[in-house]
Amino acid sequence: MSKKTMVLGVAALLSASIALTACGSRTAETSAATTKTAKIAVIAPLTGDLSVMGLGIKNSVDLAIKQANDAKAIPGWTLALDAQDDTANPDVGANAATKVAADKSVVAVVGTLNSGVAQSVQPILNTGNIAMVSPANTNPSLTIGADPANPKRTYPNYFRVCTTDAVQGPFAAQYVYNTLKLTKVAVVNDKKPYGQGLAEAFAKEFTKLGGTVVDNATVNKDDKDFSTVISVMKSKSPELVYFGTEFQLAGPMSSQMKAAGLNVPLMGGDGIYDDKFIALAGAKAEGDLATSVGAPIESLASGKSFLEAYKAAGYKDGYSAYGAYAYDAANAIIAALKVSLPNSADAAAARPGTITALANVSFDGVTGKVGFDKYGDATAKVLTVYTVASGKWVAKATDTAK
Amino acid sequence: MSTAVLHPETDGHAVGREVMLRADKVTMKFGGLTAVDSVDMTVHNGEIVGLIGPNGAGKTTFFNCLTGMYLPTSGQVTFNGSVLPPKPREVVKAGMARTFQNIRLFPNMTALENVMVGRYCRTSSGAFTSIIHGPKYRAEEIATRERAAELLDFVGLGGEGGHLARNMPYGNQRRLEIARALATDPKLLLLDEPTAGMNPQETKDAEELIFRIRDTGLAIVVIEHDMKFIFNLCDRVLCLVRGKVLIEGTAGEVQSDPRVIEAYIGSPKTKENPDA
Amino acid sequence: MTASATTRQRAYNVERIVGLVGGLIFAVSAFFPWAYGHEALDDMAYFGSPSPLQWFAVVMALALINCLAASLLEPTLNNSTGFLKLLGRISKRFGWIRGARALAIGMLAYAVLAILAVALELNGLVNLEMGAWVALVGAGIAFGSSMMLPTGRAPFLERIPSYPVLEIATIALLLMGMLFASAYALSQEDGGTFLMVLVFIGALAGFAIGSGFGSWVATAGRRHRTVLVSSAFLVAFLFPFTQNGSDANMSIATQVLIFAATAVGLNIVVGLAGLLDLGYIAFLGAGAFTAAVLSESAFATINWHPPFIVVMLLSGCISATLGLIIGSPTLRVSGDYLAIVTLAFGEIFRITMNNLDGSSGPNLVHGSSGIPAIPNLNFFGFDFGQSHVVAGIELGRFANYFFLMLVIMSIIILVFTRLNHSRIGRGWVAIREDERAAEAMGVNVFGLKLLAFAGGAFLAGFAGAVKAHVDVSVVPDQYVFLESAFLLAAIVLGGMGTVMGVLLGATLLKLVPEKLRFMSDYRMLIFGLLMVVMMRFRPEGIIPNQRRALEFHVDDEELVEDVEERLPYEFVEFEEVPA
Amino acid sequence: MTFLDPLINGLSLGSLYALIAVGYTVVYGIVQLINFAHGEIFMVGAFGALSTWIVLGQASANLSWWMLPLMLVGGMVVGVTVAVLMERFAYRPLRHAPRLAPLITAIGISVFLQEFVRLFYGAIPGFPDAKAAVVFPQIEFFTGPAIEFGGAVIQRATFFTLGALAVSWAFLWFFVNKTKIGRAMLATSQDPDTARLMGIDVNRIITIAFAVGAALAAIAGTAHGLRYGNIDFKMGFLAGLKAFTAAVLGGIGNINGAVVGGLVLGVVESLATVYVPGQFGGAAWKDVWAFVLLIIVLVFRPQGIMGAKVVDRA
Repeated sequence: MSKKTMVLGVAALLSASIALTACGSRTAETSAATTKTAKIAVIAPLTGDLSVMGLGIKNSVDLAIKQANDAKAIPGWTLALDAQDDTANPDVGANAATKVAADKSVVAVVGTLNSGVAQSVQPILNTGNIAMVSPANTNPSLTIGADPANPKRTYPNYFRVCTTDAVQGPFAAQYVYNTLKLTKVAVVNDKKPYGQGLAEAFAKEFTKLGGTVVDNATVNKDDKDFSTVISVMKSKSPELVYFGTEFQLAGPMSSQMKAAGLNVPLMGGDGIYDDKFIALAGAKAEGDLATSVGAPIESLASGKSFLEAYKAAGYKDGYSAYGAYAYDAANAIIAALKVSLPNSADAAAARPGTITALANVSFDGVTGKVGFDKYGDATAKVLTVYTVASGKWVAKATDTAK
Repeated sequence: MSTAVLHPETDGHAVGREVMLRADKVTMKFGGLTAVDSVDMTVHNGEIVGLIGPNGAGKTTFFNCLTGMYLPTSGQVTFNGSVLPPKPREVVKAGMARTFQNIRLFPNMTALENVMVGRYCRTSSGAFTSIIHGPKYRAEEIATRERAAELLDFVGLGGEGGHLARNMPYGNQRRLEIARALATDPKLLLLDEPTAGMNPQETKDAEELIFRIRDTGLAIVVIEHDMKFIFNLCDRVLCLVRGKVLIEGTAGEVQSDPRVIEAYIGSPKTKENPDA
Repeated sequence: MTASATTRQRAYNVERIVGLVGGLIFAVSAFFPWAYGHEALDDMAYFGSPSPLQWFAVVMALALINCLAASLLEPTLNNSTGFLKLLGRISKRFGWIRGARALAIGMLAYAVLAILAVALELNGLVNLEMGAWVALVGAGIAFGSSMMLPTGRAPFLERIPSYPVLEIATIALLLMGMLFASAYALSQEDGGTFLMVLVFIGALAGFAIGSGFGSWVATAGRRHRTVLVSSAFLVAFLFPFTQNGSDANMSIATQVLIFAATAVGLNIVVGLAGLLDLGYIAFLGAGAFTAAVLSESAFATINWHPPFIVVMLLSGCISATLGLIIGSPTLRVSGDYLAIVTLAFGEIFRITMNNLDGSSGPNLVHGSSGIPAIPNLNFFGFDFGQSHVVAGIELGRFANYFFLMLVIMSIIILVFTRLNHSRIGRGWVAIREDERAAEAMGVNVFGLKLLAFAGGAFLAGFAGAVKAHVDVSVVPDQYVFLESAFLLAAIVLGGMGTVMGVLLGATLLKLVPEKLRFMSDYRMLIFGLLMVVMMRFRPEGIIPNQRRALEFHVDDEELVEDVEERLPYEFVEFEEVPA
Repeated sequence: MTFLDPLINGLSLGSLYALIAVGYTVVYGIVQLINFAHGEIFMVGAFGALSTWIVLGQASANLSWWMLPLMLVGGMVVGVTVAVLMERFAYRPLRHAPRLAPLITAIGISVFLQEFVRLFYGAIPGFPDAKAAVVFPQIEFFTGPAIEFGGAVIQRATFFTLGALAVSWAFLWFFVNKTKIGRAMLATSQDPDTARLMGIDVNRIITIAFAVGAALAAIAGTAHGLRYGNIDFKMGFLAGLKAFTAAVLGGIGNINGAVVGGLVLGVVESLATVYVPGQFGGAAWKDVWAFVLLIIVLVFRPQGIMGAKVVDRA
């Protein structure tokens, strides 16, 4: 009896289901494509410790793509985002790059965050003729090769919109020596490619200008306790501490310095130019300094509109330290695609053309003028010094690096 | 079974009453406790020596000193005229093998494999020949397996080779441990309470097995609590009390000595610390 | 027959029939649409035209129906005569109910997964079509009824007489099936589809094991070991040809092989010698750094570029030397202490590599930037960086390295299995089981432990040398503690002391995160939980060495009986010596 | 800079190690288990203290000194709860399994707890996202300007850390030697089987050992937050490893040993940073020296500085 009811029920449900289905047959699938799709891939850490920055990059690229699609920047083509997670790990990055290279609709890549991952990704994308524009790699050797005295471009597909350590470090040194008139500094780095490169470039320029580096120290990136390093520095009474690192270490370093009675400003590169630095450094961060690439975002019209658009898009995560660069990188690619895509049959065919076109890109981006030199480095050498005042980063001086 | 089973490379009985093992004033201290106090002992070829004494008398500790598991605090052990290094492996190589008071087989190996492990020190094929299955590996592997099977047969475990050691009856585990010790081609066998926990029939079988081993020319030192067993078996008996030799003599002499009886009955029960 | 017995008999028959109906419903549901949109999974929006995933559902349902029908008909068959009786007697050897259970569990997981995937991918349960719900109901009925059935006897299929041709053919067919299954699973871009394919394969495997077919295959595999091994390698060799010239999966496959090769090396230390090494990744790193420093990269710091064979051997030797150094404390420390010592060594390696940058130490590896731009290998004019067309199929860069790793892998497997079955392997077992007894029986405990460390490290160094070229750059941060933990996890998950287990573990650990990007943020969380759960319920891993399994299950008498009954491969065969 | 500066820095760091190391040692003394996940209890404890402040003090930005005891209690409650759950559900079923099993379980728990905090801490309404370092409230009295004392600079947080260690040590001494439970713990550590026969509930004693260790780790977590101004989900790994080193250095199983070992390790690290000359000096190599010290101690004096309860660990 009950079984009968059940069977009836099932039958009723099934027939209802048939009636409701918008069904066709599997073979009859024809949708005349009016626009072709080209993808811009993002390779960045979307999960893990560095996901804050990776997601900022992804969202900013997404924003650039959406704006381009809305403006119908490239007639006949729709752009799409293909976000790949590299978990800040070179192996995973290489897999992501291989996957991207195998996808015929990808024309260019924005990435990576880490120079270490870039080293694995560069050659794979180069083999696939895919342009790669990094918003954040600062290791000079990625563009000019192993020997700085004898620069040689290793991978022609590689570009970056950020400046390298070789530009930013000396800029900071000049500011400290010439403008602040300080002659004794202590230099610290965190043994990561970014921080170490920056600190070394700073120290070299500072000594060249005539200043004295009273102490040259390193810390480990997992360290929490800098007290002993601070004690050593304090005994040599520097007038400023230059710390090549990111905000995760610089914030605590600043607060510990002041707690230990070393009341001099801490200075760093664009890695510490983040609100999180001020939060971690606490109330005593007043007067700490950072350099960052480009003029202050708010001072440029393009920068302001980026900030507004980002806010309006309602992303869950902030644009973070490299969002603006990523936005510029994506726009550089889009500018190149305007040249390369219209003449190509499909996305894959446009790959080599995109690389050529990228080399000639030039426009006013969020972080300043965007363009590349013959090695793929950003031509923009405008940098800004910021200082912490009343719990906020305030622009102090904008200048062109020499 | 013939001597050839146990001593493939030598022929016939050992001759005369040559001294095989000599322990000379062996003393073992653990912190403040003197577990073995200047014990002298000699074992001759083809002899069965018994070691008795109440719990905590230091018998097992003494064994451990003999077999290189402990480095004696003072005194020395000579075996066939040379001083033994305090390394069990070297001691085994020199020709002394032992069993344990609380059976220490390799529980998850089969009986056959257990005995094959005993052949380890008498074989020498290394990693390379094992990997390429070189001629040496093949020859040794076959020889090892055959010899292990023979020894299993000898101790009466002929058809049991495929059983896991941990799944064997207690008596068989004791036999297996003896077979494993024999696989090292010893000249002297040290048995630590070989009949502990056995019923009378099993004890009798063990006794018979030990005689058969002795008959192949091996010298044997045996620790036991079962007096009847010891006095049946041994040519000479040492009685240890509180780390010291109380008396040494033939089975008859020791048996009738009143001090031995007193030591057993009068001694306080302390927990023996076998091989910590 | 008593009344109660009759009722019980009848009751079970009812459950069988209900289960059959459940299977039928499940099969039929495949012909109805499961999802409203075309984007979900592999497009299940059609009526009367199942997608591949839906066809898989049909296959599972048919297998389930077969199981239940056979068990239902069996008494009748046995009571009849002639051919039918023969069928009945064959049927009796199968564990139909166990197989049915595995299938039913698989079906339920399949349906639930499909519903979740559709709901996630199309945003909301609204997008599910009736077919999916029907499938869930069918699977639920099948699951419920099969759980209520008694398990019945264990299958004893392996005891039927052997037909060599049949066995060899089955092995070959099975492996070919695996090849296509893996190629198919890998070609799934969609995480949900990939998972469902995995569940499908898992359910079929469960069915095979439960019904007794699995142990028949295992026995056949043991009888024809050479066939099994060589066809397995053949299949692995053919894998790149199934990829249609795409390198995307080959990149993952190559990394899986490198990872697995290292893990097999570690398995010598952990699985065979029973020592715990938590710094093992340092050996892979040492190999990679050696190869990088000696490569023709512009960043290499040593101006000597020997041929790759020499580099590889050198990498192996340097790793082995490190292994000896790390292994030397084993003379004095053991157990947990050793684990800590190895962990500390691993950290020392990483920090040292970071410091060899010219400022905190001699400039050997450029510190944390490592050595990039390592050129591709070139064997006698064969450039590993170039694509080659073989039999009309393009084989890309990673396919080249895949073949190279396959060769290295076979060497490593040979070393592993042969050592395991030698005097040395027995020595390791003895040390694992009772170190003091082993020492007292003349086993060179310290020497064997060192051999395990050095041997394992040598193999890892080998793999590292190739890894340097595959990855193009070598950076110290690739060789952190977490990677050592992953290696260990591959062994724990896959199986201690077996090659197959490690291969499975390595594949799962490397492949699943690649395919399931949508949950990659939870990857580590799941990893941690998995370790805890495995240790609690199956510490010996999925495909364990039987002896290892025995060691982990001190009180499991059933397992002992099982092992003794048919001594597994890792034991020395025992044949009775005629008296 | 006087010699005192690095010494005080080292003692301050070392007292953190010591507080964590006691947890390793207490548990090890009783069950011979190296609870690898103990470092994560330190981390969880710190987050517990932070949560307490967020709930009670954040709205009013309350940084008065009396917030600290509340935070300590909060941290301890969270730490102890996690530790007890961990013991009950992960370790207890494995008590008779081969040693590899609990060790791998510990690694699993460690990864799980880190990821759990990273992923879900920020999901609680009102709590900050824990994917990167989180700012820890700077309780006024304990984080004010450093105190100059005879040429040396002593941070206020150092006083708190050292004071917490001293108080905890005294409490532990009293607890182990003077209370019934403490004596039961001693008995269990000597011989669990006999202890059981004597009517001691061994499971309960083990749970208490985990709880005591977790409470001290939570104190250390709070002290860490005060001293460094921030906490993050990864802080337990390295701290746990160092603390374990400290426990082994002092002699694992020996409470006094853990304290001495922690202080020694902290001072060694600090002095190595300052006094090891040339390229191999400085903070870049200090961890290497710490680990080398561990290996040397394990190889040549496995029982540690103060002597371990169990020497031969197979």
